[in-house]
Amino acid sequence: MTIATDQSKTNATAGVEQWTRMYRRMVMIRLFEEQVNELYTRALMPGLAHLYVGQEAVAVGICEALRPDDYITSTHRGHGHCLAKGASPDRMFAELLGKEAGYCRGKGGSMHIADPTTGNLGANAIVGGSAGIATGAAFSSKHLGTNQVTVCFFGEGALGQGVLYEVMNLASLWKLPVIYACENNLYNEYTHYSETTAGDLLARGTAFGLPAESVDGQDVRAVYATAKRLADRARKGEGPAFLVCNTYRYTGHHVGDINREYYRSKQEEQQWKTERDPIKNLADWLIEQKHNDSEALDRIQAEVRSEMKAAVEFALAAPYPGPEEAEQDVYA
Amino acid sequence: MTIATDQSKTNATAGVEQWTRMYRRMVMIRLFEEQVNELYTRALMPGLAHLYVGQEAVAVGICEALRPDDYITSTHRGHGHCLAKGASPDRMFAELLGKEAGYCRGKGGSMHIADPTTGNLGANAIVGGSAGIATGAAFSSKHLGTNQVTVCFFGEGALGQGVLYEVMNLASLWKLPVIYACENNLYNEYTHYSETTAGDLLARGTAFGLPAESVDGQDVRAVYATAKRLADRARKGEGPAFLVCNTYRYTGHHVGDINREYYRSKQEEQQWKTERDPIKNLADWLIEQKHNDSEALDRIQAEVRSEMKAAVEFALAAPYPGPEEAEQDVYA
Amino acid sequence: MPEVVQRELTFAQAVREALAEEMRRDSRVCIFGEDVAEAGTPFKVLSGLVEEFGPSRVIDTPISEAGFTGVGVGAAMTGLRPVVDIMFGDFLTLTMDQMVNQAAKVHYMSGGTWKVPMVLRTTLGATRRSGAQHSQSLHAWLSHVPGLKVAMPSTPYDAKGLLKTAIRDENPVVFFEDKMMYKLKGPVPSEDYTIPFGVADVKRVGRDITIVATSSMVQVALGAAELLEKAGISAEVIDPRTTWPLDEKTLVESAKKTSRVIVVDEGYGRYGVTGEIAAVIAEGAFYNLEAPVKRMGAMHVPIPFSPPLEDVTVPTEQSVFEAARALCGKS
Amino acid sequence: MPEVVQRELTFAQAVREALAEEMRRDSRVCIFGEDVAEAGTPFKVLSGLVEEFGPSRVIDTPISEAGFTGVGVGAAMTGLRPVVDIMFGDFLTLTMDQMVNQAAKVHYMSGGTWKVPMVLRTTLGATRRSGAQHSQSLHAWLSHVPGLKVAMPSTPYDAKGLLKTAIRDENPVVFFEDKMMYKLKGPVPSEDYTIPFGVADVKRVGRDITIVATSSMVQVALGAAELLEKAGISAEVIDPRTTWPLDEKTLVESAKKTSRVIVVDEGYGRYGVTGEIAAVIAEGAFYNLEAPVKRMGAMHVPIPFSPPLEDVTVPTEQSVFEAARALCGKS
Ligand SMILES: Cc1ncc(C[n+]2csc(CCOP(=O)(O)OP(=O)(O)O)c2C)c(N)n1
Ligand SMILES: Cc1ncc(C[n+]2csc(CCOP(=O)(O)OP(=O)(O)O)c2C)c(N)n1
Ligand SMILES: [Mg+2]
Ligand SMILES: [Mg+2]
Repeated sequence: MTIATDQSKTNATAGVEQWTRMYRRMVMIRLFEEQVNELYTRALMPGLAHLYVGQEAVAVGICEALRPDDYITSTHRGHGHCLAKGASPDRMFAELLGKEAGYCRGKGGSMHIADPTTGNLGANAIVGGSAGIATGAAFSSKHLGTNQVTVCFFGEGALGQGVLYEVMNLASLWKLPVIYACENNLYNEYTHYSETTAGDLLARGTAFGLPAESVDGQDVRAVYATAKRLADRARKGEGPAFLVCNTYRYTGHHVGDINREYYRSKQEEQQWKTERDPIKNLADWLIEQKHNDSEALDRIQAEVRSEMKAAVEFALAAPYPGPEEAEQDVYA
Repeated sequence: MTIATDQSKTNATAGVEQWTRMYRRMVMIRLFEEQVNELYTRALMPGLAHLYVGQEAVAVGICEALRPDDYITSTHRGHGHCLAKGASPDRMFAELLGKEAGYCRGKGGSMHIADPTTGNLGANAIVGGSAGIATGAAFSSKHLGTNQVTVCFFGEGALGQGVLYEVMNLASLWKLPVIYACENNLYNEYTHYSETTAGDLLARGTAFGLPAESVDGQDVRAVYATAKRLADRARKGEGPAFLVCNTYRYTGHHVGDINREYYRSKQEEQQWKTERDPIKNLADWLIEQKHNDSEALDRIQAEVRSEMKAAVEFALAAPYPGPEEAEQDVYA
Repeated sequence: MPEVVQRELTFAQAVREALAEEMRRDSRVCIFGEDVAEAGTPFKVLSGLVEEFGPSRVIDTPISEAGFTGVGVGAAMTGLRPVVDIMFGDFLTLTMDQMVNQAAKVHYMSGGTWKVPMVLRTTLGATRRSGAQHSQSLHAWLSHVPGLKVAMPSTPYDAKGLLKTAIRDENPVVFFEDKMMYKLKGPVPSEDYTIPFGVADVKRVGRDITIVATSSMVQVALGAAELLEKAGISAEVIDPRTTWPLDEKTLVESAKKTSRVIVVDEGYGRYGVTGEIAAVIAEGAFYNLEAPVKRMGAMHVPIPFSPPLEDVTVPTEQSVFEAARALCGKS
Repeated sequence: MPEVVQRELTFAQAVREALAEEMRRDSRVCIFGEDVAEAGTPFKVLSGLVEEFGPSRVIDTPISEAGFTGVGVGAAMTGLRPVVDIMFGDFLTLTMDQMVNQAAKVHYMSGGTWKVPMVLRTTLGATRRSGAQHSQSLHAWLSHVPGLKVAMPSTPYDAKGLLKTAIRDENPVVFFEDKMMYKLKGPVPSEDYTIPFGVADVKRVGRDITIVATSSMVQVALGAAELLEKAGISAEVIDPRTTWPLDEKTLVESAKKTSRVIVVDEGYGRYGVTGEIAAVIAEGAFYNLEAPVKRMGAMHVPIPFSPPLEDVTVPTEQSVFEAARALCGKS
C-alpha cells in the first residue's frame, strides 16, 4: 500500500527565521539522540531508549504549527516530540539518567517525559496509551473555550489498539480539536506494518468521520503546511483530523537493537538515509532558496552540538533523588 | 445516514420447504419471546430479558445459510440467535428460569445460553464481548481445515467497542472464515445510534479490509441470500465479511423498559410493525407465490404456539439445581 | 452523625444530590457515561441532572468504556473534574489500562507535575439475577493499585459525604455503589458536608466481637448483629468506608477490644479485601486475638444466575450470625 | 528433584524447551503474540520456535492484546491449545475483559459444556529500569478470579514442569515469568516431566523461621536464608509455585513447625498475595505463631525509573534478612 504525497501541500507559508528554527530543532533532535546512544553504549544510561533519528521532520513540522499552550501526547519514541514542543535538553538528559533535575525528578525516564510548561501531557509506554488522554485534553479545550489544539502522536503500530478507534469516534461525534498524528515508520518493533495492518491506513480515520491526509514525513515543509492547515481548522471548531506521516527510523527499535538484517535490509536503511534525509532536504532547500548559506547552517550544527555536550555534562553531574523520594508524589 | 438495500440480493435460491422452515422459525422466535414477556410480567422469571421481537429475519435468514456445525456467537439479545441455530425452546425456557434442565444447568441465564450441539459458542452480556471468541473459532476452523464458518452477531452499539476493530483487523490479515453481523436496530439501550456512531457504518468494516454490505433486516429472503453468498465465500477461503442488517426491536431494551417516549415515538414503533414486519412480509410473499395458503401458515402458527406453551410448562415444572451445584463446573 | 439530620433519602437520591450540589458548586464537574443523560442510567440514579446542567455537562457516550474513561483522564489533567460512570463494575475490566497504567501513574511518573482529579463511579454486588458478567465486586483490584483511592459507601449518608470528598480530591478515586442498595433509605442532612477518606465508622458499638464489613455487607453485618444481640452476643460493626486509604488504627483498636473478628466483603474471598484486612488485624492485634480472624467473601465461583445457586454465593445475615456465634464458642 | 538431573538450562531455555516439546507432542498447541516469530520476543525466549513449527503455529500478531487474547479464548473453545504471549505483565490491563469476563467464566456459565484450555504467558518484576508501565507484578488480580489458575515458577526446573502442566490443563492458566530471571541457570532434566498445580515446594529446609516466597522472590529468600544461616538462624523457604490453586497445607505445616513466618512477593503489598497468604497462615497456624506474620511486597508506589529509587521499592536479600532477624528477636 503506497501513499502518495500531494505536492501542493509543500506550499508552506513560513518565513526564513521560522525555517531556520525548524532546521535547528531537527538538528537538535538528531544530535540529542546521538548523545543518548553514546550514553547507552558507554553504559552511563539506565535501561533502554527508543531513538527518533530519521523522523525529526514529523515532530518539528507539526509542533511548529502549534501554539505554546497547545497540548501534545507522546510515545515511547518521544524525545523528538518533547524537544520539538520546547523542552530543554539538559532536563531531558537528566530525566534519562534518573536524576532529580529531570522533568519528572527521575521518576519517569525516557518513556515518560512530561512537561506542563510546554503543554506536554506526557510520553507513554503503552502503545496507544495516550489516545484517551489526548482526546480528553481536546474535550477540555472545547468545553472551556480556550481554543487550544491537541496533537496525539503515535506510531502506526498503535493502529492495532482498539482504544484509538473508540476515541476517534468520540472526537468525531463531539467535533473535538485534536489531530491524530500517525507516524508510519514502517515497523512495529521487528515486524513490518504490512503484516499487522489490513486495509488502507487513511480509511482508519475516515471510517470514523475524520478527514484523513497523508504527508511525506521526511519533508518538514510539507508536514508543517499540512499540520498548520489541520490545526487552524481544529482551532476554528471544525473538528478532529487523522494525519499519516510517512517516515523511517534510521536506527534500531531501541538502542540495543543492533543486528536488524532479519527484519529489514541495510540497503533499505541506506536508501532512506541518503535519499530522504529530512535535515539534508531542508538544508539543500534553504541554500537553494538563498535563505541560508552552508556556513550558517554549519554554524547552527556546531552551536547545537556544543549545547548538547553541555546538557549531557549537566545531567551527568546532577545528583540522584534521595531514596525517600520514592514514596513522594504518589498522591497529589 | 440511510443504507439502501440492493434488491438483487432478494433473488434467493431456496426451496419452498426451506422458506416454510424460515417462516416457522421466525414465528417460533416471536412466540417464544411473547412467553418470556408473559413470564416476566407474571413474576415467574428471575431478572430481566432482552427480547428479539422484530429482528427475527436477521437470525433466521443468517442461520439458514449456515451448516449445523458452523459456529455462532450471540449477545444479551440472544434468544433469536439460539433458536435460529437450532436450540430447543424447552431447555431455553428452563435456562431462563434457572432450572437444572436448562442449557447451562441454570448457571447462565438469558444472557449466557450456549450449546455445543448447535455450534452456539454462547451469548454474551459484555457488549462486543464475543468478537474475540468468534474470531478465534474462525481461526480454529481455518487452522484445522474443517471448512466451518463463524457468524459473530452483535448490535450496532458494539461498534463502540475497540476490540471489534482489533479482531476484524486480525480476521482480515489472516483471511478467517467469519462474518461480523451487525444488527442495526437503531438504539443502544435508550440512545439513538446516530448519537454514538460517527461516519458511515459500512466503512467500519472496509477500513480493515473487509468487504461490507448492508441488507434489509426485515426481509428474510434478502438476509438469507446475502448471508449465503458471504458464508459460501468464507467457506471457500476468501475471508471475512462485514454485514449490516437494518432492523428494529419492537419492544423495550429489556422487558422492564415500558415507557419509551423519551427516546423514541410510538409512531415510529407503529410504522415498523405495520409496514416492515418480517413475518408478515414473508407470509404475504409465500401466499402470493402460491407456495403456501394462509390456512397452512395459520396451522404453523397454531402448532408453534402450543409447542411454546408445552415448553414453558416443562420449564416451570422442572427442578432447580441443588445448592451444591454452585461450586461445580468452575474448573474443567 | 450531626443532630440536625431529619430528612430521609434513598442511596440513589443521596448520590444524585451529591453530584448536583458539586456540579452547582464547581462548573468544572461533568459526567461521562452510557445513557447518563435523558435515561439517567438504567438505575435512574442520575435522573434530572441533564435537565439542570445540560448535555454539555451530562454527556451520553458510545459503548466505549476504555475510550471515555481515557477521555476522563485527559480532561482531568487539563482543567475539568470528570465523573465517569461505568454502569456495571464488571466492565472495569475494559478500563483497567486507563485507570491503572494512566490515571493512577500520571502524577507520579510526571514527578508531581500533572494531576488527575477524576472520579470513576461504578457498581458492585450480586443477587440481582443478572448473571456472571453483571454481578462481580472487583474493588480489590483497584485497592491493590498505588495512585488510586477507593471508596465504598454503605449508607445514603456516607454515599453523599464520600462522593463529595471524592469529587473534591485531587487524585483519581474509584467509587463503588452496591446496585442492590439504591433503594435503601437513611437520614441525609440537606446542608453541605463531606466525609474524610481513611476514617472508618463504627456503625454499631459492641463488646464481644468485631465485624468489619464494606458496602452493602455493612447492612448484612448490622442485621447479623441484631440476631447476635438476641443470642446474647454484643457485636461491634465497623465500616472502613475507604479500602484505600485504610484506617488500620480503628480496625485494630476494635479487634484489641473484642478479641474476636470477622471480615465480611462481597468481593471474592481469595486475594482480595478480606485477606488484606484480616492480615492487618492479625498483625496489629496479634497479642489480643482469642481466635483466628474469620473471613467471609463471595464464594470462589463465577456468580451463577439460578436464584438458589446465587443466594449461596454471598454472605447473608444468617451466615454471618452463625459464623460469629461459632467464633464466640456459642455454636 | 530426580537424581538423573545433569543439564543446566537458563530459565528462558527451560520455557522454550517446554513449549517446543509440547508443540511436538500436540499439534493443537500454537503461539500467539507480538514479535513471537522471527524476533522470538524481545526477551528472545521463543527463538527458534518459528523455524521448527512454522508461522502457522507461531503467529505474529498486531499490537492488539485484547484482540488476540480473545482469539486465543475462541480458539481454545474450538479445538486448539493456544499459548498467548503478553510481552509485559503491565499489558494485562488490556486483556482483563477477555481473561476475566470470558476465559474464566465460559466453562461455568455454559454449565460445563464449553472449555477454555489456553495458557497466557506473561512477565512480572521490577529493577529493569523500565519505568512504571513496564515493571508491575499484577498476578494478584488474576489469582483473585475464580475460573483461572495462576502459576509462578521460580527456577528453570519449575518453569519447564509447570508450563507443561499449564499447556495440558483443560482450563485457562496465567503463567508469570520474572523477566529478570530469564538468564538464571539451573538443572533441568531432558526427559519429559510435569509439576502438579497446587503443590508447594520446600526450596530449603529450616527450623527457626518460614519464608514463603513467589517467583524471583524465592531466589531472594534463598539468598537471605544463606545470610541468616551465618547469623545462626535456620530458615525454611517455601514456594507455593501456584497462587491458585494454593497449597495451604504445606504453608501452614511449615508455619506450625517454625512458628515465625515472612511472606515475600513482588506484587504490591496491599490487597494482594502477601495479604492472602498471611491470612491463610495466621488462621491455620493461629495457636503456633510466636509473632505476627511479616509481609514484604513492592512499596505502594508506581515503580520509579531512577535506579536509587527503584531499588528501594522491592524486597532484597538484605531487607528480607533483616526482617527475618528482627522477627526472630535477634535484631
Ligand atoms: C500495549 C503495548 N503493547 C506492546 C508494547 C511493546 N512495544 C513497545 S514499542 C512497540 C512497537 C510500536 O510500534 P509503533 O507504534 O509503530 O511505534 P514505533 O516503535 O515504530 O515508533 C511495541 C510492540 C507496548 N509498549 N505496549
Ligand atoms: C461492555 C458493556 N457496556 C455496557 C453494557 C450495558 N448494555 C447492555 S445492552 C447495551 C446496549 C447495546 O446496544 P446494541 O449493541 O445496539 O444492542 P441491542 O440492545 O440494540 O440489541 C448496553 C449499553 C454492557 N452489557 N456491556
Ligand atoms: Mg512504527
Ligand atoms: Mg441496537
